[in-house]
Amino acid sequence: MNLTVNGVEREVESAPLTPLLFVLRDELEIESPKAGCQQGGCGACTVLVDGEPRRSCLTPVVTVEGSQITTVEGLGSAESLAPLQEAFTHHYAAQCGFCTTGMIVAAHAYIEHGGGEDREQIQHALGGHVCRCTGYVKIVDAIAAVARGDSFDLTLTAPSHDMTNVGGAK
Amino acid sequence: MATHKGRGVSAIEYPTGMNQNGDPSQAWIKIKPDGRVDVFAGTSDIGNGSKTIQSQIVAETLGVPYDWVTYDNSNTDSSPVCTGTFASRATFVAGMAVKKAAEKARERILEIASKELEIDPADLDVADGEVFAKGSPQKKISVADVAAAATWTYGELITGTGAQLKPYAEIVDPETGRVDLPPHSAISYAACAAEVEVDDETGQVTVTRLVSCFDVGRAINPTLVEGQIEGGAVQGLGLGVLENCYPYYPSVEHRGAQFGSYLAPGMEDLPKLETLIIENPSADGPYGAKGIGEMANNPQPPAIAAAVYDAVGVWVTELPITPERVLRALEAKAEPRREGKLVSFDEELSVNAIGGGALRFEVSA
Amino acid sequence: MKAVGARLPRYDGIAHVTGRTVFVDDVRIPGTLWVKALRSPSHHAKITKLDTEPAERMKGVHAVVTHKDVPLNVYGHLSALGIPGDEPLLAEDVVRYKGQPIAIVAAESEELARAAVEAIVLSLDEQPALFDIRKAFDPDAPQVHHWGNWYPHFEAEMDRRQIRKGDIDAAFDQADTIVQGVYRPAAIEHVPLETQVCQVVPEPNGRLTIYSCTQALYFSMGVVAAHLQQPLNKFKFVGGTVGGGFGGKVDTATETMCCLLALKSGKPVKWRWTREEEFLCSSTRAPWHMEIADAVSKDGWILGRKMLTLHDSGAYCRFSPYGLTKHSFHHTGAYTIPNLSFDGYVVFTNRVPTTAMRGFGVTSVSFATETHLSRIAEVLGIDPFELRLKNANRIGDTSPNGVVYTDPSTVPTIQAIADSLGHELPGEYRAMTPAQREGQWLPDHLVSQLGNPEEH
Amino acid sequence: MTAAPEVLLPASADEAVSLFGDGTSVTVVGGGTIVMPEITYGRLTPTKALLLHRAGLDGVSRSGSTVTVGATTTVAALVGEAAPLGPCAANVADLEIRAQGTVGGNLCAGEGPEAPRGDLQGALLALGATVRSAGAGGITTEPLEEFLPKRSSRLVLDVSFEEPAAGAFAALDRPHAHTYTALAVSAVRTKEGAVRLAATGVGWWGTRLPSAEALAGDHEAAGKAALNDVNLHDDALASAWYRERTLPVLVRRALAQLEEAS
Repeated sequence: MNLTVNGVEREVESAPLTPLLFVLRDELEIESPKAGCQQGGCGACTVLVDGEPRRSCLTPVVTVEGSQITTVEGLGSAESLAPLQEAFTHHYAAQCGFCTTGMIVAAHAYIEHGGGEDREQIQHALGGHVCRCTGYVKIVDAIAAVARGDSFDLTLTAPSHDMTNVGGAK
Repeated sequence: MATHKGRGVSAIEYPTGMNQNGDPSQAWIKIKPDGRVDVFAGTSDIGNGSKTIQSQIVAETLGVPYDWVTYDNSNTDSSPVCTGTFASRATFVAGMAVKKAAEKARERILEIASKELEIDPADLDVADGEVFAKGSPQKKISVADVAAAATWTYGELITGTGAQLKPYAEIVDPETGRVDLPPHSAISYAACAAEVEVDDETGQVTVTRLVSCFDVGRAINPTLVEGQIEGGAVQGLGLGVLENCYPYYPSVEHRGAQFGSYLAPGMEDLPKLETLIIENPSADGPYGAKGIGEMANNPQPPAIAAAVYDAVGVWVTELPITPERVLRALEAKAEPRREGKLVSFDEELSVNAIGGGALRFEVSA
Repeated sequence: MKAVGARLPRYDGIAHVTGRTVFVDDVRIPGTLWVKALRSPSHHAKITKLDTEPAERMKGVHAVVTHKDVPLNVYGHLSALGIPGDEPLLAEDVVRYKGQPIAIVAAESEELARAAVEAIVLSLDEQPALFDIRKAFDPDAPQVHHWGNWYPHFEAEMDRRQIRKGDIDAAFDQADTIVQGVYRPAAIEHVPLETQVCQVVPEPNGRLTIYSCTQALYFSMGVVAAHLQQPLNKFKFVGGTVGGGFGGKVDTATETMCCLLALKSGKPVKWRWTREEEFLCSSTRAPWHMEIADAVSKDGWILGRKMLTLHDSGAYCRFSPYGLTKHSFHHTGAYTIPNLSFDGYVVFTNRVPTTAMRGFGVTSVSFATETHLSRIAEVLGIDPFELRLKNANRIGDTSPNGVVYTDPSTVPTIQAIADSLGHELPGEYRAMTPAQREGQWLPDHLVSQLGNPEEH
Repeated sequence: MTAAPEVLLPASADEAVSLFGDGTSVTVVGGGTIVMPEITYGRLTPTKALLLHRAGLDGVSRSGSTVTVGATTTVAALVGEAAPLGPCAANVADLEIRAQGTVGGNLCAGEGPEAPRGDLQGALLALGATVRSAGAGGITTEPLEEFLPKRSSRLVLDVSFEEPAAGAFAALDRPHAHTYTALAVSAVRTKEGAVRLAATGVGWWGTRLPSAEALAGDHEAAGKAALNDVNLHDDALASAWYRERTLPVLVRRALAQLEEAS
């Protein structure tokens, strides 16, 4: 089976019914989609399939054969942040960070589909994504800022040479 | 069908640090040859932002830019004791430990700068990565050069260690609960107003607005403080109207094991949140800070309960205030029992009537 | 520039938004075995048979661990605070809640580990279960804990937490009105987006590297070291980056068992709880039952408070005695009440043990006492802001256990909320500050409780 | 380790029907929203999985006033439809789940572990929909009421209904985007002027409310009568007591909406 993940064609060997989530995480070692519930209930595993947000835990990999899969790694990098990544940073929209990648991917689809800065529309579009830390306010702030086309001064940065993580820098 | 609006208020307090104290946190710092700073602490960042807060405290104390600080809490081999990230202690207690460590390192920086500048350390200050003479800031040396001198000239490693421990407050009289020492490190305060709409036919309570005011002592990072308060408010909303492990408590039947049936608040439940911060510094906290992470979900449930009463005239005193509980209360329309000077709201729940007489909770009217 | 008080960017912000933050589940260790637990299907039962051999015989199953493999199976997490241990790491002859771990397995895949759990033979003799804390004191209530149905080991071996202050009977005699109510907040889940997860690697030098989502690295290391009866240098806890905690990840729910399996199998192991395990088997915030009777004067002073609290601890005590004590210390809320009588019990039931959660011990009492205050305002016909300001704690007042308040902010926070709502306060309340009481704010009944703020 | 299931990937409706056969030991995967968690959690170990994403069973077509909805049409694709179907579809879960879950899955959704599933069943019952399905005995077409009890052994091909003169949908407020609806009522006025009512959340699948329909002119009476048509239950979302109080309210609200729309 072939998948195109973040623009790169990858051959995968996982069984056809394997959830896309585990193909990405365990076979391709793309770890930004998180196994938050494996019930389709939290949105931490959301990725883009041909530009549409999908719960990767509910998606048998065989059903997306030939599709373009995009994870947050495909939107931008630490060296070159996508506008939503800048906005989430600027607005402190991430606390523990576990829901963040799914949020950003879903927000990306919202913006790409012409979503505006109306808070209720944003809340409706991302209504299935659970965040337990932030109370959502700053997440909505960040998405609205991108919808408005705000630009962000990120010259003031935290040390980027070291990202303390479980097990050290990646 | 009618939708009724109501408003309620509450005011609360909460201790910072473990109750009765006795919970140490420690940190150590080393300075690299170019003045960059490595902080080692054992405080887990659970999203609360303790990596950021503690790095800010170190930057402030040492007088170096924030992005000079590298913070490592990744393992117990390199980091010293931290009792943990709970009890609102990551800023207050653990933050104090890194501050003390930074103060020690700062002393060493000034001592070495003193040798280089030939000025008494007491007459030196440090800011923005430079050590300078108080009153004549043109006499200066960068922290980078101080660190280089320590390494290459004096053969020294600039370090600092810090530990914070408030002694355990013993309960000296278990009959009265009296303690021999203050059992808290600091107390934080908050007040809250909730506005709700209640559908009197379905019992549905919609929280439309939560206004919170917190005394945070000192906001080390105001945006992170707001994040704690906003996150807490939405958890308070969950406590108030949504979440319940046992929908038929005390029965254990029908526990939800899915996000579809355990109602953690979602984005569409979000009321209008307004956050006010006041700063009444704590004498014991780093730069006056108190810890408010935990209490952030405490004031909403009682404010919501009062707002529901204001809206439809019934007190729902079991949480969460589910549509069913509102409807049951509306059906019962219970008036408190008045007898002499006693006004008793909740007879039927009282353990007076149960417990086989083992517990007595008597109120003389 | 100043670092304190500045809206500096999150230290981990860029890593979070680029997906580069490494959580425990993201650590890749080749050859890792999957862990699953055999959990009690019963709320309360005697274990009459436990045969793990069928699981051990399965190809690809590398270790099965029961209580017999644990050097110290019962260890009190708060033994340092004088709270003895009651909860076995793995059940011995009895299970006291549905979901209690009985045996754990490590196998080459998640599916195989699940099959191995199913292969274990377990026979139970069902026992009557107790779920209602209000019935725990009944003479005919089933006994659900070897200590009895409520925690008996407070200081001086008291079976309850008591607070006594002032002259409670006099306060109730003097009262114009006595307002009584009952408050019952629910158990809720922590719901961190990252479920409990742990990986343990047995190192060639005999140490164990433990990738842990604990909120408390050293605390959890102490717990593991105690169960394994090993010194701390045997362990390296790696973590510090946690996908949400809220109190539930202080429990150290996975680390010790993973260490035992790693030692027995000689291989790295990984245990990631499913969301269902997180919902059904992880500890919760406690349900509480709180009864309050307040003696109040008709002009809105709270003269005295009697309170009875039952704390639903679930099957074991975990941190509950600590939580109840904290609860008792704060049962006057942000107010000064000079005459107090508080009794609180930690009550055992056959539900999942309850534990610390955001606001531990106090969330409950804040709900109860604040809702009660709103009721008092209604009964007396007094503005709820004014009632609160009048009784607000002030510098020099004393707490339930006699500690002097030095910097209370109850007054300014309430005033700020009134302002933001456009709620007009009378001049005397607008002018109020937290300063030491005098004049109309120092009625006779508050004189004897005053302390000296300079001494603290 | 159990062997990986045999995966069947039909490229046409005919092929799907033939691969499904009489349905014995075939697990149908439409959008995956219901089946995949069951597999992940080890409660369902399919021997044969029939995946329909390439079977060409999706799409909404109209012929005169007859609307036909293919089995793998997503719930999202129905959001723009007239009431009750459109608002009912919009009320299902969240945006992403609606874009993945299918009509066929929603009709075949059985007893959920914690609450009833199949929110669309109510709207389609009110619309008097018929279901074309395959399985033992070949392809059959029957009213949805008759189909529901046998849904676990059939492969849905499509569902058809006549466009109503008016429709309405009333549900309990959903406090969270993931909950199944605790209770919802769909109402339809047919072109012939008849009123049809159905509910979800009042039993383990969608239920017609004939007693309420008979009294549709009197909203209050219809609401009360609806209780005669249902078997209420306690579940994780709501108690039977609460459903008993609110079913009449929702029937009344749906009928009022219907009156306005007519």
